[in-house]
Amino acid sequence: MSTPLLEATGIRRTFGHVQALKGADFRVMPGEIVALIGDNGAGKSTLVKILSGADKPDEGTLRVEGREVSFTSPLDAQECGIATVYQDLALAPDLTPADNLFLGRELTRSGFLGKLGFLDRRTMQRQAVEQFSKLGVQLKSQRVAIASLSGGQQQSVAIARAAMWASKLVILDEPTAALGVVQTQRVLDLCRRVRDAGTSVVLISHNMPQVLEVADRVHVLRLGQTVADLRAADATVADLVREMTSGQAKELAA
Amino acid sequence: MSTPLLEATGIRRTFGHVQALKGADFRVMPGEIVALIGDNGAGKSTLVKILSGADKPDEGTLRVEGREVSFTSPLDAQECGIATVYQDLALAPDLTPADNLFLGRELTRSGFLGKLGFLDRRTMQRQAVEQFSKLGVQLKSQRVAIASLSGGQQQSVAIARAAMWASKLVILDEPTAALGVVQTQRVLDLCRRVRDAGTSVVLISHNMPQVLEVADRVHVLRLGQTVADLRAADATVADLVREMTSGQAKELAA
Amino acid sequence: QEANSVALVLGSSGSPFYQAMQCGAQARAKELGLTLTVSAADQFAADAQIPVVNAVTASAPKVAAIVPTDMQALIPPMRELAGRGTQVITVDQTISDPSILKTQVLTDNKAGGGMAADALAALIGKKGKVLVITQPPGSLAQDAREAGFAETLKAKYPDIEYLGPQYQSNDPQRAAEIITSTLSAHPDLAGVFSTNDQGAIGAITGLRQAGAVGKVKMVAYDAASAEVAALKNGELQGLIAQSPSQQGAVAMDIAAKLIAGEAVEPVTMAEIVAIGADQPELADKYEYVAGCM
Amino acid sequence: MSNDLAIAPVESTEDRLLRLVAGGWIFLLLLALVAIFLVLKPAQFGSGYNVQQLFINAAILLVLAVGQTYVVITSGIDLSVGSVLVFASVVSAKLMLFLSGAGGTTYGTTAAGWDIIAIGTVAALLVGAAWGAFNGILIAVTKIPPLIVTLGTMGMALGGAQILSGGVDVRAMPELLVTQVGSGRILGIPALVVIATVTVIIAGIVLHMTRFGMHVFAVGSNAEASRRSGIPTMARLIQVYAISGLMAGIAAVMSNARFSTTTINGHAMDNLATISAVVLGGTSLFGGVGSVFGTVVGVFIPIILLNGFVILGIPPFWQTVAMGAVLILAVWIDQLKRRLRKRG
Amino acid sequence: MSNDLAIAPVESTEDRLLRLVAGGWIFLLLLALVAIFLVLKPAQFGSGYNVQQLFINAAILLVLAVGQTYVVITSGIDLSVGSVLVFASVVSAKLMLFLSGAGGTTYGTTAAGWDIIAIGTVAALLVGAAWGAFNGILIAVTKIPPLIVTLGTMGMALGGAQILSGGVDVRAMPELLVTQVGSGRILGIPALVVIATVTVIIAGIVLHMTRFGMHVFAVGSNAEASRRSGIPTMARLIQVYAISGLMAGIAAVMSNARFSTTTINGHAMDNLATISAVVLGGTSLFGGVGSVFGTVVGVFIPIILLNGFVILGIPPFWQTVAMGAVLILAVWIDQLKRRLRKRG
Ligand SMILES: Nc1ncnc2c1ncn2[C@@H]1O[C@H](COP(=O)(O)OP(=O)(O)OP(=O)(O)O)[C@@H](O)[C@H]1O
Ligand SMILES: Nc1ncnc2c1ncn2[C@@H]1O[C@H](COP(=O)(O)OP(=O)(O)OP(=O)(O)O)[C@@H](O)[C@H]1O
Ligand SMILES: [Mg+2]
Ligand SMILES: [Mg+2]
Repeated sequence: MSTPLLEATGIRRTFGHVQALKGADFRVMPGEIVALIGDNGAGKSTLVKILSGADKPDEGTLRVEGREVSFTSPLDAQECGIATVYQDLALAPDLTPADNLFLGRELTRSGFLGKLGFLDRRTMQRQAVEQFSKLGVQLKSQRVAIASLSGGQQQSVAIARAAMWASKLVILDEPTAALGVVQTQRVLDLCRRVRDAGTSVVLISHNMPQVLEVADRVHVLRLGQTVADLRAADATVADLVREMTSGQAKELAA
Repeated sequence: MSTPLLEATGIRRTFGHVQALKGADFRVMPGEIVALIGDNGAGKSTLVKILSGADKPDEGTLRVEGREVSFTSPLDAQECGIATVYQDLALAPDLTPADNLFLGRELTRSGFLGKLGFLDRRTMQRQAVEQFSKLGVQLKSQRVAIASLSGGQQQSVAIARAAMWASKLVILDEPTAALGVVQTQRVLDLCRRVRDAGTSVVLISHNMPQVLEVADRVHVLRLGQTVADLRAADATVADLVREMTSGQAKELAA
Repeated sequence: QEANSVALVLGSSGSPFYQAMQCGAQARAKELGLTLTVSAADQFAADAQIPVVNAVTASAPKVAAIVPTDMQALIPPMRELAGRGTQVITVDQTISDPSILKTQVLTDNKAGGGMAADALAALIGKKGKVLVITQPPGSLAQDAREAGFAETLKAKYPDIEYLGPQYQSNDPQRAAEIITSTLSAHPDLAGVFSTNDQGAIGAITGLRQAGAVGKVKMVAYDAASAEVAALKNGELQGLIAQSPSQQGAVAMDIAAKLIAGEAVEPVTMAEIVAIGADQPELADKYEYVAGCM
Repeated sequence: MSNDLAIAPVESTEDRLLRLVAGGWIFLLLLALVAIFLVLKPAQFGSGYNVQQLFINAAILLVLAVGQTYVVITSGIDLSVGSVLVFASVVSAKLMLFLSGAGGTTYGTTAAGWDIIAIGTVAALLVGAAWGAFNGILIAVTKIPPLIVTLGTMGMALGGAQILSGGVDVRAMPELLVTQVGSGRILGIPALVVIATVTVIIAGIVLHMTRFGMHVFAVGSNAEASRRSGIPTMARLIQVYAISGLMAGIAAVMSNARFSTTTINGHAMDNLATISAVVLGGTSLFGGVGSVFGTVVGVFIPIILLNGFVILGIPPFWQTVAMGAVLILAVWIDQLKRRLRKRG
Repeated sequence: MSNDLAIAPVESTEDRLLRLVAGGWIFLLLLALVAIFLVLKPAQFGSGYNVQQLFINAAILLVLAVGQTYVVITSGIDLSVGSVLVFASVVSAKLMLFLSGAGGTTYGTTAAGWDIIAIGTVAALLVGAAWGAFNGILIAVTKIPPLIVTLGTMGMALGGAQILSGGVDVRAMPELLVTQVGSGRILGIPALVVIATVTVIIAGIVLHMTRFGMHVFAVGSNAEASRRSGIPTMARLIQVYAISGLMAGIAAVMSNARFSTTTINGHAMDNLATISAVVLGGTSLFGGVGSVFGTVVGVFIPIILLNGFVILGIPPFWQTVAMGAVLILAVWIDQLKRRLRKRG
């Protein structure tokens, strides 16, 4: 077995009285799509933030390609080739879609002006239009603030952003939650395309058929702990639901 | 045919250069579940806000039980028995789940203190706990601010709120987008239960199988216009997708 | 601009002293047939006053009487004013380069501070602890009053222990806090000198609050209504008063002379009087009233 | 999980207390300050006299700051409180002087009875509330940022007071007002302190225990959500600013009684003083979070500091520096402790 | 739909201009004010002298307000600008006085050369930037609300200036500074105006055209999103407050040159004046939106108002009232027009 691209072991994270993660483990191999599933409040988003350097675990270790790392900021994760779509999107609502796409990685002009940090808005704008149309994102205007876009449009921008910058791993926290049918299909296609190009994908979703359709492996969290790690080909929706809720299955039936 | 519970005709709404709705029609009959579907940016949420009194149309008429109405505030819609879960949830992030549940409809104590507007926190808290457990909402603490709950938990609170207060019509704008499998099932059950009790439901969702599973009728918006109104029993997922995207089907295939 | 136009720029708007000066000037200007325009910035500070002086310069009056809020910062704008054909005089305060002025109506604030020291010393038997309540430093007149007070104490009253100044920015609330707190630290406080009216109002309140009225002797600058009433009620024992309305009137007399081309004295000293508790009629005479408003 | 709910279905009294004491750590800081001054200068700082003076000195600011608390919780700001106080005090004093006949037994006072004082008081409250409502209407209806609106009315109210008074403090106050309210006592407690305490308690109860108070928090937390929930957000905003104005009106009467004159030039710093007290007390400038109790603590901190500094004989310039430093330090400690508590 | 993208793939110059002129309607209001005063008093208001004075009077405030614009766009606020100006001017003046030998040819000046002036200038800039960075560090690292931090440093810097100067203004400035910078001209334009213009233009270009400027907007729009995008938000905040401090340092040198004395008791209102200029100019107090051009317009409105009022001979009290009213009115008109345009 090859070294995992990203591996997290024994991750704990507590907020006040709430233990969001109590020793969760997680692993992504190179070139695979891993689905991360679990009930609401299971700790998926918290884990994602830790994997992306946006939050720090109270305990536990992270390894990238076998090397132990400690992400002190999202920049560290970015430098390891990890890009993330957060569940709460993390966009700057007053900026345009193009500005958001390049946030933190703005293009500067060539030459002296570039050294001074002058933006190359023209190129950014052009690349943004390309990227959006590649993903089928439809924006009636490129120049409005993100805040005035529909929920699905905002989500599309966030996904376009992550797809553009990930070199090794894209993490998508419920990326299709607000998307239309066409856009959802495009995102799933994107996952496959990205995987086929050698970049791994972590996908969080509550849509089990979708999970089984696209994922290679399914990782289940329950109450902040890892409870299962299944090959998607071998699993059924019923299996997944049982793992996520086990112990609550009866309650569900009631 | 009986009078529609709520009927909207020729609704237009423009934001700057963007025409979100260009003469959309919509109708809910008493005791039915209507799904409202459409691509991202089709204008669904804008329509929902207009139906709930949270936004005013530039043109068009609204009728409740045959009477023409003009909602100048969400209160007007509430008084007609309409309660809504907005796509952006509309919760007060600093308040507790219970406070949010009763927002705008706080319970006051009996007697003189009640006249003075003193809150009956004890009863509100008790009823909140009941309502949450009815919906299977699991909150690790009742006393934290909503802002610290997970996306799904927040959505559950918003749904519990709408379910609690609707007497004639519940409008749910992508209510299950962030919900886990169990919770999603509960919301769909809730829709049916509510319908069976005589309250109509408008459900917005991008999940076509879900739509067909629960809805009696499906209403399709495209680019701000009503393009189809189908009986769910007669429709297939492919039909719905075609209606939503027609003209783009080829592009999708490409 | 009319041949008899006169501008008066006050130190700040909304202080009883300058209101009284404005009324005095307006009454005399009417008698003399002068067209008087009064303006002021909302604070007693050079950066606030200079734009006002600039605007007055733009309206080109024949004579401008100015209360400069800084002896140095106001020189360039006033030189500009003089250079554009307006005859410039200063009232109450002055600038360190009098060459551009036709005349100055001056108050010797330092001497006033000294008079306060003498008055207070007499009241407390030339011994004991005394405190000064004044504005934070940077305000010329107030600084001079405190300095005059301190120097006189040092020179003439070795048995008086000077506790130093405490500051309030035109805030009677703060002045009251300072008095009550000082009384906690020094229950044997003998006297207080306040360099302006807002400080005095607060200080009297503090003394009243502490039940120390009469026990702690108090002298205050200015003769605002509240101070005059307090003097008559025995809540403070001495006032150092000027006559702002008279200063305003004198300024108008000088302006009329300048317009008529008559000669004027280079310096007119405005009077300062010390008013004791036994001179209520004198207090009435000097009370800062703005009857014209 | 659902038994988690069962364990604590209803907020315990202890919890509610804890929530009320939102500025809990600031309170400890206040106690620490008191302890330090007590150790250094027990006789002077701890004397009954000194403690009483501290309360009297805090009274007027407390009333203003409580109104400001309401405003800040709605994520607003009221810069006009000091000017509205001045305006209301001028109107009230002028009216009482106009209605009064004979002079009082002391100079600068009138013999006006309680009837006239009542009229003057009502006038101050009405005028204050009217300015506040004017702020509120502009903010709620026209959506102009509160900072701009209240900066504007700050100038308008002060200018208005100067026009009404001619820039000269009103000559005479009712003697009864000065002696009975300004320096008087009720059951041995200074009347000003009684007024402030009652006002603060009522304001605290309304904010934390009534539906109106809940709406104030909701509007500050998410105005759009509140509107969609059927809360009349505009009315609430107008009411909140009217309350702040009303408080300024009450403070105006207290100020007239205390200083026995209007103090036209004396309230320029009231806005920053109250805002910093509110924030010191743990109320968020972003709205939605706050408590009256915290504000009370926030008012006392600078007053106790000044008192302690004067008693210790710290030079005035250093007082300014130290006051600024303590302000930052206080909020910092609060932040640290909160973060610790959150991490648990 | 996707051809929609094709139609306007790149922002046109016209659009960018429109976005830059965010405070567009306020600009029209400014023009209207100018027109009214010109009609009423053409000779006085429109004179070359007066126009020049307007610019000179605006110069110092412009520099301060531009720094404030950066701060407000990050959804912060800097109350300390005036005090930092005073502190920097005292440090600079003291240092130059210390280094100077003989007195100048006119009263109260020194014969210090350009070398000493350069040292004094650098000192002012460094000291200003240091105070700003201190603000920024406290705000970024300890997460204390900017209002509290800068309220604290406002007191600390002013107290510090008073301690350094002993409360006495430093009145001996280098003669060259006063004559060449304070009253001097470059190509016929007052030097102070040149300095302000250059500063404003550079600040505008940096804000609207560079990556740093983009980060400033991003941090103000959503700090957490910016952090997650890899923007060093803490560093940016520190830099922004340092820029505001630096601007106060530049303004300090200009102030020393102009007034030929430090002005310890002045500048108390600079913070509110700059904040209201920034907001008048269309910058949102909630951050993420704003422009330097708008701020420039916002600075001129009160200056032109005061000038016009004095020339018209409007009594001071009424000026205070009118200024407050115009402030509200200006923002209101802006809001109305924006809403119209949005509905458009
Ligand atoms: N900043 C925070 N402060 C306090 N509690 C938090 C915070 N973030 C998360 N939690 C708590 O941690 C738990 C896990 O949250 P998390 O968002 O990771 O769940 P999730 O699995 O992503 O759920 P969902 O499917 O609803 O998105 C929840 O109970 C939540 O309330
Ligand atoms: N406040 C607003 N200002 C400007 N444009 C808006 C505003 N609200 C909505 N729009 C625009 O109107 C169109 C319809 O938006 P709406 O939110 O109704 O779509 P939707 O059908 O709900 O999409 P989704 O499925 O993504 O939620 C979009 O193009 C959106 O950008
Ligand atoms: Mg999540
Ligand atoms: Mg929507």
